[in-house]
Amino acid sequence: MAIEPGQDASASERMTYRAAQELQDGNVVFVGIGLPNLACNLARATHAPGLFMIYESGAVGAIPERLPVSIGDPSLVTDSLAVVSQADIFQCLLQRGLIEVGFLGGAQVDRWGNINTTVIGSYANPKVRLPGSGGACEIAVHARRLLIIMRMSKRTFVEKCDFITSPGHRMNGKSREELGMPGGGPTRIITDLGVLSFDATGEAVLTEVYAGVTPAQVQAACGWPLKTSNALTTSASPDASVLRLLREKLDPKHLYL
Amino acid sequence: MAIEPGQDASASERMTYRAAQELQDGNVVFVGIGLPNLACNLARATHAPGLFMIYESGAVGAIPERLPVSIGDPSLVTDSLAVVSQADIFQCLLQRGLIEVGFLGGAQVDRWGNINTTVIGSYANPKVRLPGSGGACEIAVHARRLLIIMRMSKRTFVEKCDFITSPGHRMNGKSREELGMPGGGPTRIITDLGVLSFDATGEAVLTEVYAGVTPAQVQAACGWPLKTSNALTTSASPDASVLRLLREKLDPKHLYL
Amino acid sequence: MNKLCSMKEAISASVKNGSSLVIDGFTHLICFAAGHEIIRQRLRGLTAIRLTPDLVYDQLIEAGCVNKLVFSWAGNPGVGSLHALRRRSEAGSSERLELEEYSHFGLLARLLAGSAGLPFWPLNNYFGGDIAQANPAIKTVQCPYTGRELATVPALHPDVAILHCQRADKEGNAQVWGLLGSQKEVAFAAKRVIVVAEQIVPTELIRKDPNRTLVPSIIVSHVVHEPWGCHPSFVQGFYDRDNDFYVKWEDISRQPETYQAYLEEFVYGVEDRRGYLARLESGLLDKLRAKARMCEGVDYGY
Amino acid sequence: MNKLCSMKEAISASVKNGSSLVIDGFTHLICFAAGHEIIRQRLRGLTAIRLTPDLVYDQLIEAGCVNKLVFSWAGNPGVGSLHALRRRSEAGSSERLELEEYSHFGLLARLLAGSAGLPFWPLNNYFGGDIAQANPAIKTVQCPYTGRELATVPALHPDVAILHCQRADKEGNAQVWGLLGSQKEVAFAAKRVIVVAEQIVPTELIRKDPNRTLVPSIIVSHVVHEPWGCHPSFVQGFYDRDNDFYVKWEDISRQPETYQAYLEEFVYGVEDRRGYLARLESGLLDKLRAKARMCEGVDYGY
Repeated sequence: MAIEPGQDASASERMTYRAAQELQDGNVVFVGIGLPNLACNLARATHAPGLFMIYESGAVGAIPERLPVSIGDPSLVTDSLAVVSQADIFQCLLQRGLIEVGFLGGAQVDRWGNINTTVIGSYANPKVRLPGSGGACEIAVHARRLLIIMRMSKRTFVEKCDFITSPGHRMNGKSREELGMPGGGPTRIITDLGVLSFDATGEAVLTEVYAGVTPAQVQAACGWPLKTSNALTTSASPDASVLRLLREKLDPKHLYL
Repeated sequence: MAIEPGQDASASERMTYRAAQELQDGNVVFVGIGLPNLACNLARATHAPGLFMIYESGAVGAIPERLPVSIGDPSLVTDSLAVVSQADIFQCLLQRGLIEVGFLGGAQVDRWGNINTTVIGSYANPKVRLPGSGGACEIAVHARRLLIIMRMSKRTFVEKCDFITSPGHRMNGKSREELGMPGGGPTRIITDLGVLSFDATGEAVLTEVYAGVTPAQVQAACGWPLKTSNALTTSASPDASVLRLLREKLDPKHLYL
Repeated sequence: MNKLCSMKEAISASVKNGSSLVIDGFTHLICFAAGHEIIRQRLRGLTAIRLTPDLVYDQLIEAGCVNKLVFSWAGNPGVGSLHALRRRSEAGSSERLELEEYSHFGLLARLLAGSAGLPFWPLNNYFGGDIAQANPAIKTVQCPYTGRELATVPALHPDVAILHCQRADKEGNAQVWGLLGSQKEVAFAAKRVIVVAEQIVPTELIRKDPNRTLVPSIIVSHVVHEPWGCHPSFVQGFYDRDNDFYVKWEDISRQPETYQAYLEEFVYGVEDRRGYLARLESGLLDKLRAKARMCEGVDYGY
Repeated sequence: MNKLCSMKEAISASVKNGSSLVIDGFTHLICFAAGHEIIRQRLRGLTAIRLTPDLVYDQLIEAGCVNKLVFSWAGNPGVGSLHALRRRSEAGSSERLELEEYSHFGLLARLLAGSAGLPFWPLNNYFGGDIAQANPAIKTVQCPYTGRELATVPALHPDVAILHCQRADKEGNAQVWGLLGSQKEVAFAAKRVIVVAEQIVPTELIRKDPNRTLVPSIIVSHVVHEPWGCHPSFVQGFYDRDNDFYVKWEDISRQPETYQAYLEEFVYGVEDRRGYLARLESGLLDKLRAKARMCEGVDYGY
């Protein structure tokens, strides 16, 4: 499959590439399955070979040979630096403050970076029952910085989450600081249209769009009046070599791309 | 070394033998070093082959090939069923209530079975600084029954402990029940002169003496007016085969006997 | 004491109508064999507890065994939903399943408290979000040193825990490697423990590497030898996860009819695990069997 | 990142006058080499923390390095007393050592809290006895579910932890077997970790058996290769405890003169661990070297 330079990047590929740019060499990352895992592998294969990957299943310093299909994939165990109990993962690594970067997605996100993965509709009588928190709540509480990866639509970027599973910067009017929360909270929402950052009040601000995307298109996919940065930039897009790496080596079966 | 039947048993041998009688096959025992360890080995070699020995160092189901000189001896690790962290020992085994029998000694004991292994004299300005609790306090709190092994003298069996390291049945006027303590407390004090049990109020009562020992001799070695049972019996003494086992096999270097 | 018995015996002796139950495992070591036997024994009114109720818990729900689920993430990992669970927990469902919901850390903390013999466990969590609002069991305590409020959860003591391991002896000393999940915490928290093993080995082998022992025999009541007992889940060093099955499950479980047909064929329609394995597509087990990656032994000498 | 350096470098970069410090180990894996280097560097005002301060802590006290001891059992296990400690803690001693005293479970709980990132740890202990009376750091908290009062201890975060292990790679991924003591808790509780290893091995060997890794490199700042670094303590699979030395120590340490002479000869009088080993009676190390008792490897394949 020949790839033209800079052409052809799908939304997932752009999101994966952009997420990888947020990772620095040596960062200790709490990795989720899907695009976050791909972004980490891409970072490791390019600018951050020393990225240290931890999975909530207990794998520490994992270097999976195949693309794991779940966070409990056996390939995460074989050849990892350590495998520990989940009690150690949540207490000694996450609650102790050792996780520098967390990754989350969700069914809904609001302007404060609050995420819902629990229910659509009321909790007592839900329209859709979603999987629930898993480790997301504590990742959102404790990671020093949190990256959110989600495709944008009015259905997912909402004025108010039906349920706050994972807290962002401001919950029911209270800031992280007021609540005494240890982690730094979300720093980016990486979407298929562009990237949102957070201002000093903790509100999401559109700071980047992908080439060819207008702020109006982004607003049209967002359920609240979206703040837009005066210094809006164009998100870096993957070049041909990165696309080749992603498609041929990192996700050859197109599980997530 | 020829041994005459029933002859020649030293005080340590008598205490070890008598302590072993308190152990039933299959009991889960928290073992200390010295006579308790010997008593457990004797029980395993005679009537309680399935005695399950746990050491505060982390060895679970140990079957030491040599007489361990400390509770952290490497012979306790090799061939034990499990080796766990001390956190697991104190939380999952002791605090969870899985230890049926604990063993303790000390520098002082009082009529309620309170034990002092901390200081002689005042805590702030001690005449003798002793090692301290180690795990003794929590063993006394949590073991379902506690065996105390100590030689008797007015110096060691005292009206009031200088410091209560390990609580017995009644501390500063309060019972275990009033304090909400989980374990059963001391059931026997096995001494070189006889055996003390505990009455319903939690007070020590002389219930057994070794052959040839009179209650008056026991009282003379005790710092408080000692209750004596109406049904005083004679403690069983080791026979020749037991003495041979102890001297030739279980403690051939006479480390503790 | 030799505690070896069949899965049928272990389940009928341990699990009663109304029992609370954990079949543990985090992706790894999920004992489907135990779940299927519970379905066959038509047990009812169970409280099913696990951080990650997955396919086998969904099957227990579909089969009508479960009244209440205590959990923190319910899905088909990497694939989709648990459809029996959804059918019984969304608006309009007739027989609603009772849900008691935590995050992973919260439910794990309940097991930690249970395993440690404490009545509660503190955790620095649940600020601002809705999980603690939706679950009245989550309370707070004030740190006596810093004055800070911390979340708490109450100790959990399941009636029965079923733990799959790579190997155990007949007394129930169980060794596990690879992902450990919350197996140790579940074992010590529970009132009764069934150990299921891929291999039954002599006690001498257990004693050769005591640091690998996760569960000591003193807390185990039954030992079951059940090779391939986790399929379609996996056992490190024995067989891989059957990912194709997890993917196919989405279609099987979406409709009650195909779901029930599956249960008829693979659960009710067989006697035991051997019967289940015999119905799998031929060659599948060979395909899933692990390619060896032995580590070296270590020296316990002195 | 390659963190290998000499003990001299690791200590001088990590331990300052006034530091709080753990040289961990429960009988097993006590790094005497580190203690001796601290004495040679004439560090002062240390707070020395360990459940079981033993001979090397007593030597630190005798050498004047320690102002405060945080502990739960202070003795020469199976033999007798720690005489420097006694001389500085009994009535009439001129320079009194500050003591902060717990039971094992209490001090361990301080490390558990530290390692778990919690400000305190609850434990069901200290009813009725005098330990909590003598130590104002032990407080209580009320269980939000049962109303029961439980004891608490505050989190402990030592400035430096020194952990000896059987093997580590150059980045500090450390593997331990045999008695584990409180090494994991100490490592995660501390602000800075020095790993000392009998063997430095390739990272590939660590990765072959990831369940053996007790300390991950991300929390390690220095790695020291120090064979026989624990003598007279022991390292399972490498060398036995030198019990004769522990027995002889009673006489050496009872009098300040013989104690100081020992320190002159074996600590101040040598450059490093190699110098110490060279002064041991010839043939001793061979006598202590472990007789092999290898366990079998396990399969991490999938």
